Amino acid sequence: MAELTYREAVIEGIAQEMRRDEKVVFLGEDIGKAGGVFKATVGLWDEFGDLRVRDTPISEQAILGAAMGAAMTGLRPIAEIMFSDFLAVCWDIVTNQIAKSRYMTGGQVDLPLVIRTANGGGARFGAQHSQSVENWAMMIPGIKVVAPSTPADVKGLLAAAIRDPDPVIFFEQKSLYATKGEVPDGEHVDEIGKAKVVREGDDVTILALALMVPRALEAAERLQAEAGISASVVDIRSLVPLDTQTILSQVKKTARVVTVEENPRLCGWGAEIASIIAEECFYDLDMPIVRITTPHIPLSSADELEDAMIPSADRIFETVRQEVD
Amino acid sequence: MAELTYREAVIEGIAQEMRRDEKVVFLGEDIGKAGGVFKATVGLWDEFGDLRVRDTPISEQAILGAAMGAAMTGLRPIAEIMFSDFLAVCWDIVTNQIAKSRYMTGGQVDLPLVIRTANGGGARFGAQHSQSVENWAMMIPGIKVVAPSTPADVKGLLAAAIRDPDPVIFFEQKSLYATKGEVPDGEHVDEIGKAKVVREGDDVTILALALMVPRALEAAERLQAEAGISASVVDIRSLVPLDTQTILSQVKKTARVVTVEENPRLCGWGAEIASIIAEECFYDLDMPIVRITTPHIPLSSADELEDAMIPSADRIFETVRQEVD
Amino acid sequence: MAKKAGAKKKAPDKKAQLNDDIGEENRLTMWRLQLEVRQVEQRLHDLFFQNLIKGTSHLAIGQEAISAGFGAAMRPDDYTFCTYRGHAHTLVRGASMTGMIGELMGKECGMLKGKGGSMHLTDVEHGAMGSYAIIGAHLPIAAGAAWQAQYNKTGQIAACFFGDGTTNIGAFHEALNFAVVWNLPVVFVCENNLYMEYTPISEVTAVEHPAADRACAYGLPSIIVDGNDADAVFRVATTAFDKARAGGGPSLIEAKTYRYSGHSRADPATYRPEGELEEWMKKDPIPMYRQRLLDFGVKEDVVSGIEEAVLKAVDEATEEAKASPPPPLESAYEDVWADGGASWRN
Amino acid sequence: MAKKAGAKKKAPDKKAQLNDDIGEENRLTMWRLQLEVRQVEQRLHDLFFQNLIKGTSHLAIGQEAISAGFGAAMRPDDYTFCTYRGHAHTLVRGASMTGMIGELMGKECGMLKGKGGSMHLTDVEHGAMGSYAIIGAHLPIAAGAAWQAQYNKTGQIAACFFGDGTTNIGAFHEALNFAVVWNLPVVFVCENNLYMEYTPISEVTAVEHPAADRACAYGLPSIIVDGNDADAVFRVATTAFDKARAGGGPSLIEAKTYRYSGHSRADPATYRPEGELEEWMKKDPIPMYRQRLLDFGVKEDVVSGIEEAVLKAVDEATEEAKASPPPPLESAYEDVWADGGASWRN
Ligand SMILES: Cc1ncc(C[n+]2csc(CCOP(=O)(O)OP(=O)(O)O)c2C)c(N)n1
Ligand SMILES: Cc1ncc(C[n+]2csc(CCOP(=O)(O)OP(=O)(O)O)c2C)c(N)n1
Ligand SMILES: [Mg+2]
Ligand SMILES: [Mg+2]
Repeated sequence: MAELTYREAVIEGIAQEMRRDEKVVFLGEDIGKAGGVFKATVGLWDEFGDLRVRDTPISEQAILGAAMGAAMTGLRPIAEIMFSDFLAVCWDIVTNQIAKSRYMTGGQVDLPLVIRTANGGGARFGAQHSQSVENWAMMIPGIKVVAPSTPADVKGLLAAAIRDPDPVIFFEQKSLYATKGEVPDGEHVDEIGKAKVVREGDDVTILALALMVPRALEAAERLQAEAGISASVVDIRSLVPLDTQTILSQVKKTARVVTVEENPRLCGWGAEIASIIAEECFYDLDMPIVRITTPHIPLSSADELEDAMIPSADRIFETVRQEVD
Repeated sequence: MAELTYREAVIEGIAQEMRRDEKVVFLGEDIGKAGGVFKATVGLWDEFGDLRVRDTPISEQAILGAAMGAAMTGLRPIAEIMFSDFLAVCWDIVTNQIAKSRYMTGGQVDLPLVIRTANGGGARFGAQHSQSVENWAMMIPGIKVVAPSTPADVKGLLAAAIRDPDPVIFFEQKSLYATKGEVPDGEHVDEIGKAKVVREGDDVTILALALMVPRALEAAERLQAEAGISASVVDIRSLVPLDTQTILSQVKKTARVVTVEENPRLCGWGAEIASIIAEECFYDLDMPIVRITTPHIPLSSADELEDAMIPSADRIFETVRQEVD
Repeated sequence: MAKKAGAKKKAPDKKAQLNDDIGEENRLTMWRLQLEVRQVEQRLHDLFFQNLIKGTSHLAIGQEAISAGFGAAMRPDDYTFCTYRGHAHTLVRGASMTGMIGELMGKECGMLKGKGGSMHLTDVEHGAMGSYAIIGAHLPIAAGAAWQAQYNKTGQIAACFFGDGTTNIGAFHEALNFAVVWNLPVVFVCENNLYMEYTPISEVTAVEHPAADRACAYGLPSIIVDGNDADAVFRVATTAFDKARAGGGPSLIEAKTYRYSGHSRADPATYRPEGELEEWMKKDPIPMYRQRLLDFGVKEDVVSGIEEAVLKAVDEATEEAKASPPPPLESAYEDVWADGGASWRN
Repeated sequence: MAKKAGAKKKAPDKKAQLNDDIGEENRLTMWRLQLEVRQVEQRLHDLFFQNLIKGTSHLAIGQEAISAGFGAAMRPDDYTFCTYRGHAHTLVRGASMTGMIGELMGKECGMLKGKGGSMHLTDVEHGAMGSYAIIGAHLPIAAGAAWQAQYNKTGQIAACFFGDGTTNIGAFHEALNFAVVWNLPVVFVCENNLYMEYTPISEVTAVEHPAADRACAYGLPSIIVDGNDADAVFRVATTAFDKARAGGGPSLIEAKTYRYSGHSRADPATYRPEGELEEWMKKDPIPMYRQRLLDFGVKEDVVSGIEEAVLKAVDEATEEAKASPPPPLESAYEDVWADGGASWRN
């Protein structure tokens, strides 16, 4: 096991797959010579060269269109969209083209491609560079949606995404890039579609994703220590496919559930999961399903305001303590 | 009261407001001389002329960008995006620009504009021209979202949207264009943010929007006649602002609730409303919250396949009967 | 490369001979392809009026010389990307008529199993990589297929067809710049039929030739070709394909043409100035090409033999499609994912 | 209109005089504006290193002659649209320095109340209609503001500033075509500083002059100006504004320049070839303009008086901004809607 940062794990995941498979190619803005604006692609251009790691113009529709055309004809492209907010400028290619083409053609085309993108807030970048848009992706039939919270998951799930025969949007939380964690040595490939119970508990289940996972864990420790509440924490890891088995079994066990999501409130993934629970585990529940979300408001740039919006460990702690009482 | 079609109500709503206010201008593809591909703008160019009803190139980013710039500087533009699927090609202007600019500027800019668009399935147009994307819009903080089910609501809510000081996306269901209904004579302006109880019942509340409203009503009649189940039907009409008062009071009254939505399953508006109910009315419920949705699959073009996907009166009837039992 | 070709010529040019650079075999192929497109589309038109086809469809009647000329110049392993007005481009690659007619009728035998319909015709086996119904999207996608060919050094090219109206959308610009910067073997073909849906292209475009006058923005030569003359199209196609295969990068070609029917089946095309259709009917590519073959000395019975064979094939395909059942309902739950299913949860 | 202006001139051109077509008043204004931009940005830079500013910011040090030249040529009621690299364009319209510095510090006195930050500076009262942080978006938005001016016959123009990298995104193309077709009074200004973020523009662009070589695609003349010479910029701006106000439609102008710092504060700019920065430092617009004023006979104490006044203003603004409290938490729930609130339900 080596200790890597989240950003180093991105590099390792890509490099591992590019070494293994010549069909894996990588394109995006400033990803090559410059190593990416988040330094999450440093060294790839040096190792794999101009033909496999390609800098592009500022043309997101061309980036994803090219990735799609290449995937349809036999390559396995990884495309970077620098900030997830920019998915809006190429949303047609994602939602109308990539997500639908296999189905519309009666299964004729394969689309093995990965869209990597820096998601989420916390960097004081303001409303156009801080959004959590994993719910945008979850809402579209035909794309898989992955969002890791640890370096090990980054490497393993990114490798799995690259090997996946279907299109995957891979959300990297930009505030996590500098965080560190143990990553298995050697080839590491995880499985998409499996949630992870990262803390076992009896009284309440906290469902979290990406940046919300460490915050939920911190809250869970405090709940135990300060309020004697024993919380399960589930790292959802993948929104599509969704591991409802793991989620529902925790919910049944604890009879109480709180979701913690960074995307703004309306039609977030928490709503989807809450609605599944309300339909399928209704009689197992002891308490209303509580959602903790970023409020339905664009994000501010000032530290205090941004911090007040994105769910914090404090807010999770307070909310759970109050509700579980 | 005159009987109008849904499409005629669009024309009347726009014409009423353009007559009243010189600042109202209208732009889009083929909306002018040709009267629109759904014939929902016939006659406006003749009455208001080239300067107020403007045909555009196939440039959706330019259409919405121009609408935004004009709104910021004093006009009240109505922009047509021909099919709601095409919102994907101008999604940046909707979500990153129009929705966020008032907030990001600390309230400095007004954005009184309306985006009209033909939404939904039933016309055998295939997956890129049939989507229900009202959940895409609901998910973005900073835009109001309206979707009428009757000609009277089309006229009244469209007029209200045009007068509204905030950006509104106005979803017209394309399969409803030919339907007819009574529309009040003279000036007719409704209020955005009010749901309507279109059928009172005691046993279960069916929450529906747009095309799902007539289907829910048909199902409710059959539930009464064939199963003795008395169903309330609520036409939600506006997703943002959401009339939770009306919705929750019906749910409390009937203790059972079913949502019927045309958008595909994951992160649909039904999920949001279900999660609100599961949090706020949990102890009032006698039964799990049931969602009826288009499955999480792109839409097919063949009649039989398309009809099997979009919730029908039959499916609503069967589901409610089974669940309420 | 034809640069700003002048007025249309009715007769083949003086030096042209049956067995010149194009040759008899290619000409008979183009004759057959033009007929296939025309006959299938007329059949589709009839089937609509019998209410056997639902939804929408966009005919290219009048524009057949473009698909035929490019189609005949392509290698079997080349890629075609086209639009909702894509029956023609899909057919000329050798796609099944039954699969096409069946698809529009929403039958199980449809080439997309009834899931795509008229606007999404695709036949990957024949290199027809899809019909795209959102304006502009397929230009960068075609560039991506060309990237694969370049990366794997396969010598394939991607041909990408679109309308005049498409030149005003952002994806057009991104794709052209991208393809030039990466020097990709992709040939962009604008079929300028003078209209977007109902609005004349001249009313919404800053330049006279929507594609050719934009070539300068990408450092490409301006190329205009008579889109009603299959031979002229074939020549311009061959030149562009050769250049692309030789590593010379992309081309942008504007083919001047006209559609005889409305934009889609809902459109009676009342917006056209009087006499415009009639003028263009005089330049109908099909009788013109027929006459050319006869002038070249091809026997009448060869020419009409192809006509009859095509008609027979269309008749047979129609009957096959009619006889096919609708797709089974379970099929709606297939092929969202590579595993064949549609499940988003466990 | 300067067409493909040749090499940069250090000295004013022979016929130029202090009171020529530009005149002393405008020149002193441009001197002040250039200094304001330079001083404020240097201050922002310092405040970052004191950790008083979080987030990101994009300086235009080296590019000041462009904002100053255009700013001085604008009418008070004209509109400016710019990018995340927008301190300059916002300041030259007369926006408050305190509001700007405070905004970057996330203070209550910020011009956006701490909600937008460096990338979204806006001062509607002064015609600064916003800084846009998604590449390309503001070009069509600027066209929309120009449409308002045209519709209401106000004689206003919209000036829209963006970088070289922006010329490769779809919205650029849509906005240019749209503005020409509608003949809108909007002036598009590409500040070509040779780089997108870290990638040289020449590596990702099909033509040499990313904006000027695209003008042909919209039937517009190709215009290149020395973006380090405020006088040259002023002249080209005046010509374009006059044309737009007279109903002559849009212009596209490419201003050649260079940014001295990295793309954003995170960027040490190691990707630059050695000596490039040094070459451009020789053409620094500020000492060059200072010398020009002296050559024209403006007194040293007038020139330095302006320098001192600007520095004093920046100092005062800095202190004011430091003294301002952070925005109250409740303010996060304000101004989503016109009613001042953020409620999505009743
Ligand atoms: C992004 C987008 N905008 C609008 C449409 C609606 N639409 C379909 S075809 C068409 C006209 C296209 O004109 P052109 O490119 O000239 O092709 P043609 O139909 O003439 O072959 C339009 C506007 C669309 N499909 N996609
Ligand atoms: C759609 C989009 N893609 C990418 C980015 C990230 N980005 C921000 S600035 C920039 C470079 C812009 O270069 P240029 O237009 O030359 O402007 P400059 O920064 O040089 O002033 C990029 C790629 C963005 N903000 N928006
Ligand atoms: Mg056309
Ligand atoms: Mg630049």
